[in-house]
Amino acid sequence: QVYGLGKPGSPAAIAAWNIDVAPDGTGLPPGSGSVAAGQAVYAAQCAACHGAKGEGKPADALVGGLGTLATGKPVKTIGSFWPYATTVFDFIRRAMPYQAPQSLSADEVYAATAYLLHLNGIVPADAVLDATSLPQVRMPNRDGFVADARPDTASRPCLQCR
Amino acid sequence: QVYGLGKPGSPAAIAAWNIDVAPDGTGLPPGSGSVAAGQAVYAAQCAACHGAKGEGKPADALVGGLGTLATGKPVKTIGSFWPYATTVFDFIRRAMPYQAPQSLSADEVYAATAYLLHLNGIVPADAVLDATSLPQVRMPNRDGFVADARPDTASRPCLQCR
Amino acid sequence: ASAALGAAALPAARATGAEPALEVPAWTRTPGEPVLWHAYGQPDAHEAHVVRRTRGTAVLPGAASSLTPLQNLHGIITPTGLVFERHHAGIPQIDPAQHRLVVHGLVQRPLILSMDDLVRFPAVSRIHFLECSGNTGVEWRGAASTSIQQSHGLLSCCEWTGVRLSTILQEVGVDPAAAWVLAEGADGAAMSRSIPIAKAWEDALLVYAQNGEMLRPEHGYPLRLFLPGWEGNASIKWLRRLKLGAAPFMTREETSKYTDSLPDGKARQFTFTMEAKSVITYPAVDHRLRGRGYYEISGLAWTGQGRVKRVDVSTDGGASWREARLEGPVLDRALTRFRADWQWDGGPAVLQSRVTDETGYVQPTGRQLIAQRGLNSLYHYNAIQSWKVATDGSIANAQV
Amino acid sequence: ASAALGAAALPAARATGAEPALEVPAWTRTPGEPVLWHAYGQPDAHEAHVVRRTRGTAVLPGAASSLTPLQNLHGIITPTGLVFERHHAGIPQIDPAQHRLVVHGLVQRPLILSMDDLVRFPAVSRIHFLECSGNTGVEWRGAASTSIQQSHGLLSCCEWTGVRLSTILQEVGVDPAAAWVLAEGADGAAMSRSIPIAKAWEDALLVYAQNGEMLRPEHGYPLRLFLPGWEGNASIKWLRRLKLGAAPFMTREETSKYTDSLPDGKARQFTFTMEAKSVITYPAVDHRLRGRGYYEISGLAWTGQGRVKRVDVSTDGGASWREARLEGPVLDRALTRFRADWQWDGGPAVLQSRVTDETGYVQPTGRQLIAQRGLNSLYHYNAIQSWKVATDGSIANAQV
Ligand code: HEC
Ligand code: HEC
Ligand SMILES: [Ca+2]
Ligand SMILES: [Ca+2]
Ligand SMILES: [Ca+2]
Ligand SMILES: [Ca+2]
Ligand SMILES: [Ca+2]
Ligand SMILES: [Ca+2]
Ligand SMILES: [Co+2]
Ligand SMILES: [Co+2]
Repeated sequence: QVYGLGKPGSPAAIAAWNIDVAPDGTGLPPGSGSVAAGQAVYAAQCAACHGAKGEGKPADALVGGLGTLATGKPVKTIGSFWPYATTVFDFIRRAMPYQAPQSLSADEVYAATAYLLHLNGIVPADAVLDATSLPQVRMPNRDGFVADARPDTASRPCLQCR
Repeated sequence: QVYGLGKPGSPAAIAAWNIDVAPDGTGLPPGSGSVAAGQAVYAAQCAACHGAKGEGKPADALVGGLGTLATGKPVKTIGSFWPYATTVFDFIRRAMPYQAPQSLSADEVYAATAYLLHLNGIVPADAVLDATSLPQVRMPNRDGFVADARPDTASRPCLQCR
Repeated sequence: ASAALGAAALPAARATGAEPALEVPAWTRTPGEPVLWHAYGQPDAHEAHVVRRTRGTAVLPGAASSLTPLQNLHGIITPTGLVFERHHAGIPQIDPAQHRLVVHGLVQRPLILSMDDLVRFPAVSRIHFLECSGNTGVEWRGAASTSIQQSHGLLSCCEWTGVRLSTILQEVGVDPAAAWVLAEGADGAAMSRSIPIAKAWEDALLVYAQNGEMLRPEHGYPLRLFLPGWEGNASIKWLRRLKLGAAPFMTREETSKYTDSLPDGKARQFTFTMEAKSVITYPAVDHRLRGRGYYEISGLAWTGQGRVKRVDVSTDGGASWREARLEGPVLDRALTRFRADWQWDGGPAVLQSRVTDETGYVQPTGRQLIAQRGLNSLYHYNAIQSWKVATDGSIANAQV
Repeated sequence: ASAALGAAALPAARATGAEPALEVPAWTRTPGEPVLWHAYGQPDAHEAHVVRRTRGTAVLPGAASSLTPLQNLHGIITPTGLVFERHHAGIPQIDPAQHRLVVHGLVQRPLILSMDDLVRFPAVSRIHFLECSGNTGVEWRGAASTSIQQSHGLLSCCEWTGVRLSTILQEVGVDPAAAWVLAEGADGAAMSRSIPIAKAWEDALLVYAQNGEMLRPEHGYPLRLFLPGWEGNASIKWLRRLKLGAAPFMTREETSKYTDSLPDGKARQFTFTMEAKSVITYPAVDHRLRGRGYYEISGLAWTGQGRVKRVDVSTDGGASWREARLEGPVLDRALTRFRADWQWDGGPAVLQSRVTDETGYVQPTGRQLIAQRGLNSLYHYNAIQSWKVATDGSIANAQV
């Protein structure tokens, strides 16, 4: 049954809210940003919460942790843990900087993403990211995720007690 | 099953709370009060809310209404409606005067009760009420109450509609 | 007659004229309020109209009632802050550490119980409605209310937790001569009612919690009696004493007050049961329809006799009826939410609901009630309610 | 082994030394507060300790959580003012008249719905628990919490009212290629999760009311997604957008954040279901027993897989078990209150509860969880909880 409520959601009408970016790059906007430009964005907008070099404090560390995931103290950052570079762009665009979400231009988000990927040793110092290059970045932990395997505990109530 | 919780409720321990009065007079305290004494109590403690002669405003009328119960505008007061004089004592003792409940002495409650019954033409001007005489007062509407006769509507859903 | 309510799927034409382009609102562009903004949460400021209200003003506002805004509520649980009030001498502010329950009279072991004692006994939780016997009484003499809050708002439904009264009766040991229980409050009215002992054994509860938390002051903190399916005034709040006796105590509340006058001048006494009743809460007199098309009729049904069995709705003033959907779980003496589809064609309509409970009792019309009880009963008016929809979408209270 | 819990009826000796003579307290000698003292009611001042609390202090208190005081609650309904919070960018204050829900992507008729539109669709009401996947996560590495509010307080249960997501999917017409739904909030985090479309069709709700009234700001006012039985973060609050796609959108919340690390360095992703869990809420670490004698053990059990089937309790640290009473109604993916009798002999005791759900799943021990998942999972810790009673009546959190 169709109730006939609501109004048509034309692409133009919803454009400002349609901000998600998929791993294949769908949703990435025009524009681009370099590591160098990102360094400036990061210093101005991000360093206060994530540390001068992304080391964290007060908010999450964004750099480091490679090789720690299988240890007793995994350090999970963009570099060590995130499977898709597109997610970095998506998250910064929707949620950062924390005190002014959705305030950065597309160029600034590309740039901040490039800088953070560079700090993590994933893209070179001269990298420039855009809608074509960003989805092609292969993240170290790309294959680090597995499906839910639960139930994984097989308890049976004590038969004596029943 | 008994859980063994709480403390014994000896008559002495609960006396101050054991204030109910039954139609047979059980629970009436020692003491007494005359219509004349009641007039003074009433004027000082009650008239402000129930009217100089019990005619009501702002609070309930306490006098009058005899013969109105079977009319379109029943006036229900102590005189016309209440089945037991003991209830008058009980209610005044537990709840009146409104701004200072349980503040009257037993003598004052007997007296106020006597005065209100007198205003309603139920006891004479020289009446004195106490634990013996009060339960013997027969109220005009003593037999005015019947049992719950519900369900008294016999609706059946429209058979056509089922 | 078979009704056509909603049977024809005639959707309203979807609004044409596209929505203006969405902008990112201010509340997305900045972080919001911190966690524990309110350590104990409050409704949003836009819901400030959803509050209890009185009917007129009382000279002595301690001896008065306030009503639940049914027009704004959903589901069956009433949020405790909106549960109606009825006091006879205001809301006492009781220190729970000093509060006591005395159980005495025709018992073997009279007891004084503290709140610490009471919460130690085995507990039960039950979802039940609570309704004042005066609810909808203003409608006896004709359509009077311009809000469902005013006509039906002495009604709420909560999860109640406490001790079975039967557990306490076993603790004190009941004398075989005991037939009635006097329940008395610690408020300024020392509000008191006599309860048949069968009810005390069957399902009466001594309640200390409501919707998960301790009772609120206006609902009897720290302890109240709760009598499932019975008129609210008998569920004595601020409960301080239970006395077992051989006969009813004939308090003012069960002689002068909560009795139902008949045309012959007699009055029915001890009319405890709340008979089956239902009302459409949307669309109701408080609402206005915005144009023809689909509406879901939604309402509440309940019965003091057990479970709701079915609800029928009519949109033509009772000429035809159609069975509504009952939202589960349908619980014993709890509100039951019903729903029915309706395509409003833009013409005049009269919306009604009629409940049948599991005893086979069918909600009566006002005419049937008046034929049996006349116009002086004050209490227990449980008639079918009519809401009259005009072509401009406005809705009036009506008796048809 | 058959347990002797409560089997021997050994009542505590009733306190001797009569209660001092009762006096008529001040609150009975004067009228109380007027009706509408609070038009929207508040808890009694003596219950001011019953509030939500945080775990430590957050540097940015908009990206934090607060916890429900389970140690003070009764029954299964959580009063909305005490329902736990979890925000990623604080609580937005949304104008409901301006709020919109966009539904688009792989659909035939992309739509923009206002709140006025949404409340017009047929509604349903359901009582369901809501639990954060991080609930009890602090206990992975040993007994850490000194309050059940801290260990288990990311848990609540309410009556939710709203529109079935399936109703809206029919309204927009779903492209057969659609397999996932992105849900996005209007908060400063534009919080977003991908949901398999099967869940959207099966039982997902677009909720606007909670425990009878409109949602509170901190719970998503005016609209949230609600996914029965699934981890709370996926039930996106302040819902502004649903986009249908062929693959998961791989947001930060389902990659960086709400994934469960294993010892080999891999992480489980899309671990939505909240497996069966139970906990004794009284007596718990927050309480102290006042002397030997009867106590009713009371707790909560729940499962994201359906209904609770049975709960067993132990007072000897799991050496022997005994079936608890389940308070009805036992509802699908709702909290279920269980109760069991216990005579405390004054000796040391270790209290535990263990739930079995209708799929046959049995709540595991912490050891079983760690054997499967190691110590880095953070989320989904649903182990049996132990409370260790000392001879002085004090109670400690313990892992045995
Ligand atoms: C005022 C403090 C603040 C500033 C400034 C800030 N952030 Fe953040 N950031 C946070 C907080 C708090 C979180 C965690 C939010 C949550 O709980 O969801 C976060 C999370 C993140 C994450 C996700 C980390 C993870 O491991 O999941 C990324 C990436 C990020 N920020 C990048 C940035 C960038 C890029 C900027 C600047 C453009 C920035 N942040 C500016 C506070 C800040
Ligand atoms: C400050 C106002 C006030 C004063 C003073 C007061 N009353 Fe009342 N009275 C009330 C109110 C209000 C009620 C109704 C209470 C309720 O709703 O239960 C009432 C009810 C009554 C009733 C029951 C009426 C009925 O029809 O059910 C009686 C009898 C009564 N009062 C007697 C007295 C007496 C005797 C005194 C003085 C000793 C007194 N009152 C002083 C306000 C007052
Ligand atoms: Ca991290
Ligand atoms: Ca009267
Ligand atoms: Ca509304
Ligand atoms: Ca129950
Ligand atoms: Ca307590
Ligand atoms: Ca339901
Ligand atoms: Co009645
Ligand atoms: Co998970």
